[in-house]
Amino acid sequence: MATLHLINTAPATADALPRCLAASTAGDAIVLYEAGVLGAVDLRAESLPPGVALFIHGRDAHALHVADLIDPAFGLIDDRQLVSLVVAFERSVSWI
Amino acid sequence: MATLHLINTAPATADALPRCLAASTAGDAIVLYEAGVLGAVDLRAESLPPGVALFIHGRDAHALHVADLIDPAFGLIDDRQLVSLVVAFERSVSWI
Amino acid sequence: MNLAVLVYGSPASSRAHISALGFVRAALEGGHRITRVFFYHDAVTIGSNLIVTPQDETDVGGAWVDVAREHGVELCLCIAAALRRGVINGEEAQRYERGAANLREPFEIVGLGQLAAAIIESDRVVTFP
Amino acid sequence: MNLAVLVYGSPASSRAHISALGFVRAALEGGHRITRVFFYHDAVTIGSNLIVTPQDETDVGGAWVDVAREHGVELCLCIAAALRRGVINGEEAQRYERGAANLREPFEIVGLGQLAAAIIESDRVVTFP
Amino acid sequence: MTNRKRILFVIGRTPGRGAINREVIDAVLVIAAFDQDVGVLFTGDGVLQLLRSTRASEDARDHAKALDALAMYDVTRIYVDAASLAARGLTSTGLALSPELLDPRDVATLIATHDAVIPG
Amino acid sequence: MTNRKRILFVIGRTPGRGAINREVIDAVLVIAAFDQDVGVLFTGDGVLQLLRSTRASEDARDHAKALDALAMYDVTRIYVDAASLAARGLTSTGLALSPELLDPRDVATLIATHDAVIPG
Repeated sequence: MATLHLINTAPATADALPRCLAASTAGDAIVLYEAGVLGAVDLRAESLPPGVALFIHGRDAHALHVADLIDPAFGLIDDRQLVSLVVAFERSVSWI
Repeated sequence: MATLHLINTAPATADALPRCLAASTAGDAIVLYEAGVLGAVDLRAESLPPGVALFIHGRDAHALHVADLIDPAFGLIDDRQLVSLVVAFERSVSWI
Repeated sequence: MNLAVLVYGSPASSRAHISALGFVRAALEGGHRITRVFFYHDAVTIGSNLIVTPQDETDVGGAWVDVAREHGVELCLCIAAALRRGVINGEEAQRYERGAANLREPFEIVGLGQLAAAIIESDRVVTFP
Repeated sequence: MNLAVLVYGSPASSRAHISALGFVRAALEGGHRITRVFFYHDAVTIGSNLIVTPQDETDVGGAWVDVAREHGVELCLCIAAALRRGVINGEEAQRYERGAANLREPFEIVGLGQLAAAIIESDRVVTFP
Repeated sequence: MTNRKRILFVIGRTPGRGAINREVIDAVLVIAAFDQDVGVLFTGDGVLQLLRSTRASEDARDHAKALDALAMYDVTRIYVDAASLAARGLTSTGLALSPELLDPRDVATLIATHDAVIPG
Repeated sequence: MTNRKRILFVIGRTPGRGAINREVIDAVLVIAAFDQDVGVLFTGDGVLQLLRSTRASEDARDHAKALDALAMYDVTRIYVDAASLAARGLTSTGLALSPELLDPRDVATLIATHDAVIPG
């Protein structure tokens, strides 16, 4: 049943992250990429819904210079790992 | 010195309105148009900075079906009136 | 009054052109002067003559052409933005060895210097992002 | 696994194509199957052969062409979206009486039915908005 | 076609943005025409696509017609995110397409019961 | 040219969005080349364009170079909206271009002392 949620927009320019968090359930995972990585700056692992994992695309976190501002509890992933996640979860949802 | 502020983005997809409100001073005016009209739904005249006027493009308020949800204290304007405002104020700022 | 108008938004996925057209028409009818409209960023794609608009939708490029013909407004696409997005006139097509040009007349491709001049010479600048 | 990839964003004002290219390359290297990439909305403008990319910038369309040539991936532009944005092949140029076509091969213009078929037949769908 | 999937469109954009919203509805209709089990969820600013008014612009009326075509293609599973409505000061009264009102938990369940999800 | 104006660019977009940020900087440079008195205010997600890191992507390094060209064209009035920095959990330490930090009242004054304002 588990879903992979993808977010590519910054918190200031979309309400995708709060809507996605509200619609995530235990076993789901969230990937922040492109400007979506900015959503991780204000986020702590404790504020995620229970049982929901969050990953951040390392390329984009570095491109936006925010890799050092992110809770180290969140894993940085690359495209190979993104592919693995897409395959591992039953469906992916891109929130716009 | 007075400035006309223009906003065409919805509150859920931009933080233009709060930044614009913070940077407005007495004598300025704000025009909400396109999806920017959605910012008026939650706004009351009392919550504007003192001496700042707010106008809403009637065409877009009707296109987005929110004309009835807006504080009647805010004036609905058309393109002719928008031109008058642009001419009347010393400069216009489009917030993105 | 002398107005400079800048348009940034994509014609197919924003309302920037609709809003700008309404403003420009009202300004001209109100007796103001708009010498040129500048299209920048994704807005430059409006200047392609290969756009095919479905019959039940507005030909936004055609609306600009009408404004230009009726009021003598110049429709200026900034060159770097236009080339990046595949809008090209005969001269540039030759320079970059493309088999065809697709600029819809009277849209024209100009340098950023024209934008600078318009901003400097105008009484007011209005941008439709 | 059989993946369907959809790209929505503008090549010039979003990172959608960069993100999608990285994903598609990694998926193919990982042994997954991507038969087609679908470009919809503003993403279809990537298929124009009139784009001139400045020398210090990446030719994103060329990167897609490389992926297509190396891995046999079909690059599909949805027809209604492409026509609205001025990307047209020879056949459509003739039908709509345009003086030129500007489709960059091997990009191809297809109907929405192909998108439907790809979604239905795939194990996973990933969209880059 | 024996391959019948449950496909959910999640529509999150404001109306009146040009051709892009029309293109999303076209995609819904085509996939429905392939005899798939299609649902449509309106969320975020997308909920505004369900508002109607008597003083609608021509643009808005065209979009309303496109949405009304959903029923003709048997796309009758229409949902709206209640939290997005509430956040915009809206109620479900008088919404077009008579959507089913979902709270966030329902949205999670809705997503989890589809094979593929397409944003729009 | 005797017609010297005060022109303010207000840059509000995230970096790394493709050519569009480069195009904004190009416009700043050209107007500066016309001997105008040009200022640049970074606000909203635009403040992120001023971040630097040693592990920057090629893209990000190119953009940094474009920004550095501002000084070569004598565009030295660079401002950043302090509230936008704070809202993103950022401080002004180590920002590129050594911008002047403005609170909202200063932003209002800055805008009011320019002849034209161009978004970017």
